[in-house]
Amino acid sequence: MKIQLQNLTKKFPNRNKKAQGDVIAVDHFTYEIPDGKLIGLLGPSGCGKSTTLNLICGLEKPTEGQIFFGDRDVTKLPPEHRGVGMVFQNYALYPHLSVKQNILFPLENFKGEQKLSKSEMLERASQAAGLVQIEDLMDRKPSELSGGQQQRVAIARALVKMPHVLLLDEPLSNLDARLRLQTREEIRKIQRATQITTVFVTHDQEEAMSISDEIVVMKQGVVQQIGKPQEVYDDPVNLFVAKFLGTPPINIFHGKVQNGRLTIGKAAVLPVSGIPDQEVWAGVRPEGFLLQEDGPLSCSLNGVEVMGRDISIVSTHPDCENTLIRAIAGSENGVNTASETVRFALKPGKVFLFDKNNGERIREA
Amino acid sequence: MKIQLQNLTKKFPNRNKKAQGDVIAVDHFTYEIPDGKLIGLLGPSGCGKSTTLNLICGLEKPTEGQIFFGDRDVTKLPPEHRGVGMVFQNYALYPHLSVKQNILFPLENFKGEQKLSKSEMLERASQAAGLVQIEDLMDRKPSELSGGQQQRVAIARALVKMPHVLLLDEPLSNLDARLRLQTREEIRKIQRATQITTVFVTHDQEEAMSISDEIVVMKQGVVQQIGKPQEVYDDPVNLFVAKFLGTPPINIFHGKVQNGRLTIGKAAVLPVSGIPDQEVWAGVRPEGFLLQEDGPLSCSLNGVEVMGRDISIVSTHPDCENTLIRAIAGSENGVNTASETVRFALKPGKVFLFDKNNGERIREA
Amino acid sequence: KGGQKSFSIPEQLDTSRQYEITFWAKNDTNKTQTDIYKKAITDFQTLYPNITVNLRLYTDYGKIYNDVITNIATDTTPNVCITYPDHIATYLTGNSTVVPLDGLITDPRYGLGGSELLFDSPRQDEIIEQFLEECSLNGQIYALPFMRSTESCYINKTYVEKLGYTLPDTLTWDFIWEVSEAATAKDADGNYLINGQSVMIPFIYKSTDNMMIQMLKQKDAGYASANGEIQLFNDTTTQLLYTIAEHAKSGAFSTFKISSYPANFLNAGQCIFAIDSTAGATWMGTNAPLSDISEEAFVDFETEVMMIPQFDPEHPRMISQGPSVCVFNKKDPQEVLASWLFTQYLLTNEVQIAYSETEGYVPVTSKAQDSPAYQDYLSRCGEDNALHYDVKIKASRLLLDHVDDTFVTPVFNGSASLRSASGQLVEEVTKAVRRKKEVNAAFINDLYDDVASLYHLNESSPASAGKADLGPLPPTAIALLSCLAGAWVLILAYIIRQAMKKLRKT
Amino acid sequence: MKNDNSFSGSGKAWLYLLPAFLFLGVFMIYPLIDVFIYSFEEGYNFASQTSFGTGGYNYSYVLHDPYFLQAVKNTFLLVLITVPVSTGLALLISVALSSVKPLRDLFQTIYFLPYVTNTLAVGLVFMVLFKKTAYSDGLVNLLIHWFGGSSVDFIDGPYWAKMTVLCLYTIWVVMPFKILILTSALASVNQNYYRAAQVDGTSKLRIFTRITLPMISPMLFYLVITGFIGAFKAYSDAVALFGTDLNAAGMNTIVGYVYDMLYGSSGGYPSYASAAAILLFAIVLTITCINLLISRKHVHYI
Amino acid sequence: MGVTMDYRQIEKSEKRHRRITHTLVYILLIFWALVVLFPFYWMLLTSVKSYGSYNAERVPAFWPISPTLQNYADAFTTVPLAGYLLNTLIFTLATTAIMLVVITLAAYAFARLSFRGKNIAFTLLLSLMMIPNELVIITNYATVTNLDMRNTFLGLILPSVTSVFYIYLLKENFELVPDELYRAAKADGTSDFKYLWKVMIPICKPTLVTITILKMIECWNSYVWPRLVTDDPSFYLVSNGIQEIRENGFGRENIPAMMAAVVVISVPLILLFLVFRKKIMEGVSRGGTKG
Ligand SMILES: Nc1ncnc2c1ncn2[C@@H]1O[C@H](COP(=O)(O)OP(=O)(O)OP(=O)(O)O)[C@@H](O)[C@H]1O
Ligand SMILES: Nc1ncnc2c1ncn2[C@@H]1O[C@H](COP(=O)(O)OP(=O)(O)OP(=O)(O)O)[C@@H](O)[C@H]1O
Ligand SMILES: [Mg+2]
Ligand SMILES: [Mg+2]
Repeated sequence: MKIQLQNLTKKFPNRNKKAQGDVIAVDHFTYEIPDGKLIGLLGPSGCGKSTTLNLICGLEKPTEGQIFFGDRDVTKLPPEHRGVGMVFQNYALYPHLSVKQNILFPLENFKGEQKLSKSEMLERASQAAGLVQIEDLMDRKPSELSGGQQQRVAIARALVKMPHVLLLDEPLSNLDARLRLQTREEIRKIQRATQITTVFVTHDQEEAMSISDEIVVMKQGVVQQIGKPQEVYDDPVNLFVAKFLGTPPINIFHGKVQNGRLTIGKAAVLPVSGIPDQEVWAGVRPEGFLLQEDGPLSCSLNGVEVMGRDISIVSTHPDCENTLIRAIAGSENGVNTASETVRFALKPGKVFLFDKNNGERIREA
Repeated sequence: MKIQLQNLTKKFPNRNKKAQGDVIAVDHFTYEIPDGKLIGLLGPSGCGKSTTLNLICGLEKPTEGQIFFGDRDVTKLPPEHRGVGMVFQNYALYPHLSVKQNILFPLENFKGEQKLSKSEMLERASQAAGLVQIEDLMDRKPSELSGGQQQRVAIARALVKMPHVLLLDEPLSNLDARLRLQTREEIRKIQRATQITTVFVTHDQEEAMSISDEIVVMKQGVVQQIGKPQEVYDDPVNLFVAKFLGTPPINIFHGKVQNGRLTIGKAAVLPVSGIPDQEVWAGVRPEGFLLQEDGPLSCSLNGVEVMGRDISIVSTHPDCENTLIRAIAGSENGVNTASETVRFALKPGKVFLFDKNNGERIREA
Repeated sequence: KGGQKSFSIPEQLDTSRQYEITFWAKNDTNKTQTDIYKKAITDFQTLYPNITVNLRLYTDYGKIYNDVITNIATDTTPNVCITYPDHIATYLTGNSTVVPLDGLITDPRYGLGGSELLFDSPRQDEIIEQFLEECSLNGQIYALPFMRSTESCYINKTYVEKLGYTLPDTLTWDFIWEVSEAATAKDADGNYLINGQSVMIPFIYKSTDNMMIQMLKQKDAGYASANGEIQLFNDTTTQLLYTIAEHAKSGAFSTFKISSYPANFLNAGQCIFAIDSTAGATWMGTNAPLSDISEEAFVDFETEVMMIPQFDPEHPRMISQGPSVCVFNKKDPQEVLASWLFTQYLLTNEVQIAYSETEGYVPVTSKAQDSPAYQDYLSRCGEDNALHYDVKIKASRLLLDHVDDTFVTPVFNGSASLRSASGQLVEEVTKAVRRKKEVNAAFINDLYDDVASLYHLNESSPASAGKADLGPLPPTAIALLSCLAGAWVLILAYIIRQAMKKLRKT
Repeated sequence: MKNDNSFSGSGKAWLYLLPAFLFLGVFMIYPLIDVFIYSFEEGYNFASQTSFGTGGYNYSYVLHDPYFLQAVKNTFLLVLITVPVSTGLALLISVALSSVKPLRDLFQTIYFLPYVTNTLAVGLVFMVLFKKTAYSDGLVNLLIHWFGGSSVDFIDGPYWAKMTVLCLYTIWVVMPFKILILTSALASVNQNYYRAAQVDGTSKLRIFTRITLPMISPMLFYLVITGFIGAFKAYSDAVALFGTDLNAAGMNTIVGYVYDMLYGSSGGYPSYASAAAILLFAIVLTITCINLLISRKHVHYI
Repeated sequence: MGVTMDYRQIEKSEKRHRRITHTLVYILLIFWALVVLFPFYWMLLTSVKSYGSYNAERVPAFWPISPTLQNYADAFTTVPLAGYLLNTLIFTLATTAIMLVVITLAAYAFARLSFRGKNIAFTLLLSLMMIPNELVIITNYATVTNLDMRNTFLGLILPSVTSVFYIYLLKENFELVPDELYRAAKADGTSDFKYLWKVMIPICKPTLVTITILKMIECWNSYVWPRLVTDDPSFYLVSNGIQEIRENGFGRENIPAMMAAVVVISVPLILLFLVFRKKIMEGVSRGGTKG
């Protein structure tokens, strides 16, 4: 089922004595979520992701705007009739029910033709429990589970009823890498197989990018960019999106375009075409640095961090916004940690220029 | 302050009707946490990480074993006298207090010489709030915060009192990448500056490895390996540790050692020395694959995933335990996605052999 | 076993020390009674500045009794209290609770009319003998009478005559029943012929205790012996109950407990014969100074006050009732002496006359009765409808004239219960016919059993009587006990099972 | 850091309990012991403070006394009728109350009013409403007439009529407390669970039975236990309606029986009163124990 | 899942459903409101009737024919009601304050601390609820007398400063506070007492306010005990006043005067309730914690 959000806005009354006006949690969000796709919702903490999910599932009433499921306006439909499944950021497991009862709970709500026999229910429940590997915990109460286990129960509970629309609010935040990967792939697999339209909130951009069909980047309630993950990564529309995606984050330099060249400090680091002379923000992805003995960008070396398969070269530069510049290189690259400076060349496709005033992207002609 | 754990064991009564015996959440954990270090506690969901923290801070009484802070046995000391700071996995903010009051709360507990004046307290609180960027939210109640904002308040609350021992249970799980990185660096900085002995639970091995002085890998309550992060990554003691560390995870092949060579399927992929002929598990790190037109290991290519700065080559092999083999290469590497197979050579330092029976590491002579 | 030591009077009232004494009094029908108590206290305190009297008012003798009982156990009894002789009998079961007054009364200096008194108290022979007699138990005097009254019948003479009867000199039961029956005739609309109203209860008795007691006395039938043997349940009683039932059935008779104050009905023209205490006389009649009902409801009629109905008009019998005062024992004899002085003060003419003028009460001393002030009061009968309200003064006269025809019931520990029981018989029978139940021998039998056990008449004095053989447990009790036992067996079984489970687990 | 192991655990807890136990000890337990002793002293007399022996005669007497048995029967009936009815009704009203917004405050205030007033006064009003006099049948009978019934004397009439009034009055009196407790219990249920259940498509009824009820079960259970105990201790309600002579009215309760025995004429029968009281204590204790055992299964603490 | 859903239909039936339940709910609420209010109306009505017209009323009237405020005037003049009110205020405030401390400590011990014999102690405590007041009052009277506390505020107050009912109620509420907060507070270095004071009490404030008000009302209306231990009018409470007014007027039960007194005495309580209603009804918010 495709979901249309039209001008969706949600305001909360403010409490902050100093600030005034409402907290605008979601601000005129318009977007058509294609049928059967998995959408990743990304953004910094407090940008309105959970609120958006709450609006879609009907737990919050929008201050403005409409929501359509398919062609039908569901803006005023109470949540229990929307047929959505949801994993809450805080799990919201029923504390008085065992894990099994928690998972069975949505199934027991089915009415009419949908109604399942007891054994079918159990079957479905244990299947869902299997997906997230909690078969051993079926008789425990939520309070006797670890954080990750609780989260897995919440996922099983959302999946078990095979909803029309699946909303996942940071469903994997408490899982370890392996389980996270596994679960995320299970979710992806189920989603692909059942074509349930899914919205997946995560702060982990790698996660978002690897499983989403499209990602939506939000900031303070306002959508910044929507697109295929790699497109957004490779072609951010503004400084915020560029900064937001990528770990380690993009490195931002004070730069100048002078005579068709980007200069950082005194060094002309990259030729750019079709951009009038002006001050700019220059963003360089960590993998945009090439270790080069005679590279134009000279930074003072702080150290090298090893991160499993890669090394991260940590350095500083007076014109860099980031306190530390991180450049990623394969761990086979040797860096002389004794030396004081390190010199880089920049890969053109990994460098983006942004307007100094509003942070909008400046594209080469 | 150094912390000594001696034979620390915690059992919970079991609820599972089928299984019997207690749940052993922590099993004879002995370890001396060096003074002023930051220790990362890693392990799959439910392995006993939170329980270990609870034992250290005194919220749970150990079933067995002892805990020393410095030279003092604190096993029976109630938590409020241990002088620890803790961030809970579920935040545990006081719902009736505003953010500011939540952060001030631990300071108000100070007695005697430690006691602070009102203005000092406010100073400290706003400093702590600044670290996690929640200055704007000081007057809100926890229920009016997003998940990530709540988590940040919890961190501020733990840091504000400058405890002797800092315990952090997945403190960053709900933060976006940028904030996560920032906060983790702030924590690291504070820890370095104040030399507070810190235990940091995280499921994110990258996080653990990048900020920990030492990491502890646990499995079902039992410690598997303790050591410097890179050492553990580069030299896992068993299959579990090897599998647990690294994203994407290590790729495990059914292998054989024959005549000093490791063979996978029919192909002899790597020379090994000093290992008697036997069946083994061969683990290859994703970055251990070298794209080579004539490499010995031939896999059927499934696709290529782009993950920002890297590409991940997804393939399958009949002798591989993992459903999918993931090999990581720089995104500058071109892969012919039209071709059906892809051939790899293996980097020797990235391949580990394990006993087929118990998963213990088999080392070359 | 309780016994009362006789009290030895101190040589001299110690005026150097302050004494505080508590006086528990009852004010029943009239606000001015409170003022009279208060005035008496102020006057007394001016005479004896070192004695302070704390007044505590009750509206119910029963409450005083309950509180005294409670306070006997904690040794915090009041010093002086208004009471019924019945109650004193119970107080006496305690050790040295109530001071026997014989010694005090006769003491030449502080006794009645004693030389050291600062006020004019009556001599012993100036107290009406019968009244003082009522206050003696086992040969000793334990109280002084304070006021006396009796019952009288307040009659709507107009209606009696309208029905074609003339009042005899002395009322008889037969006459009352007959007139009452006659008054129950109704017209076609269901209104009573006699008053044209929808309500008419020709005969209402306020205190059914007294009704039964007086009827029995008039018939010379058994009620109780002096030593506490109960004779209430006899054939005469049964006979009387049958009569009462018969008239209750026709609607000719009702009681206060079932209907309401007789005065309200009488004044509204809804009752012809209202029998109530003379102490309630100010409420009775067309011109009653006190009334529960509003002006509009009053009906004009001629009110007659007569002696209660008799079986033998030649030898009328009526009850004597009214509060007495007793003194409680204290450690300090001086305190007791102070209490005694105050008690005596209540018998002075001022107090006696003032109080008796509030209602149809009669002073208990001849000194007061014969005093010019009181005689003047009596003689001005009907001068106004307030202080000299004729019905009230007539009611007082009734007792003054018939002191010799009064009687009191024997007093023993439990006599109060017996009184209640005799009233209860009348109430129950009346209620039963209203509920259309048959009043027959079986009913009466059950009634006697019920009432006897209700008032514990079978074991009037638990301290002296031993255990009775109670026979086998009734089935309900057995059911109750076995339920309890069964429940505990189950609970214990459950707990043990739980414990076993836990044991097995570890 | 100061180590004060010695002061943790039991010691501290008992310190917290000390004031309560002190007061309870002096004003509840000590009198109870007193009563217990009385109950075995045969024929104890308050005034003289003497008895004629010790033994079980008091119990035997009380168990033989038809008025006691009547009181037991009345009390049981009262408990069995009023506790479930009032708790159920209070639950219904509280749920209704929390499901509406407009006028909620007004209703809440109104419902609490009975708690504030003197029960004696309200008892009188009830009596006026139900009593049949020579003049009028009373308001309730008027209503019964309207619906075509014939009038009943509720105050002096047949047993069931009196019991009905007593039950109605008792329910009326206990409702405000129950509504108060239940509405605040309902309000304190974490909204998150409702949200989760709603998203799961749960019907209102099921949310009520599966989420709300278990969540408020501790409070509900509190009301049941205290309701039982309260109803077993009923006395003043009956007095307000039927006057002090409850035995005669056949409407006595166990506590009323105890009270009458204590203060009855002839100096009271404290030993019988004590025996009856101890029996009452045993009955209520039993029922509370059963309640507690049941609650272990059905009450959910979070 | 291929179930087509007609949202318009659902929305419509939902709306109708809601309207029906709303109507039913309001009918129920109004019905009960009437049941509750009627006796009050009756009380007010009676209180403005004169003694005579009340007694003359054969068939109860639903409307005052000639209302009078005389009864209210009487309430203040026939007995020193103002003085009684002051006594009652002192008694009520003191009793409630002490009780709050005592029961909070006890409830906390039962709800949060673990100690040997807790279950037994609690069952014992519960069983104390079963002792009817009528039973212990005589012994208590003896105790208070022996302590020489008759006619003192102490004697009035002390026996009612504990209430098992409220300990139980509070304990149940304390137990609803999530365990995590206790753990967090402990880790923050908070002592048990401080946790009780700074976390438990604020979170359970609605219950505490409820208990306070219930207890105040109880004290305000308490009658049997105050009457027993005081025979000095300078210690009388308003309930004694009601009784006096009821009996004083004409010796017989002066119901209208008594009703007026009851109304006068109830007004402070009703005001109290109105002022604190919001606080009482405030739900315990447990926002900040998961699960
Ligand atoms: N109160 C309890 N009763 C029974 N079992 C418990 C209880 N608390 C924890 N456990 C179990 O103990 C084990 C360890 O729990 P713990 O919370 O320490 O895990 P963890 O390592 O923190 O996991 P996560 O990363 O998912 O939070 C788990 O299997 C959990 O289910
Ligand atoms: N009930 C509320 N009252 C006031 N403000 C609120 C309320 N709920 C949320 N907010 C604010 O609205 C904004 C958006 O909140 P939301 O929960 O949607 O964030 P989020 O994107 O889910 O963040 P996170 O990743 O930290 O969970 C935040 O600034 C939050 O503080
Ligand atoms: Mg969120
Ligand atoms: Mg955990």
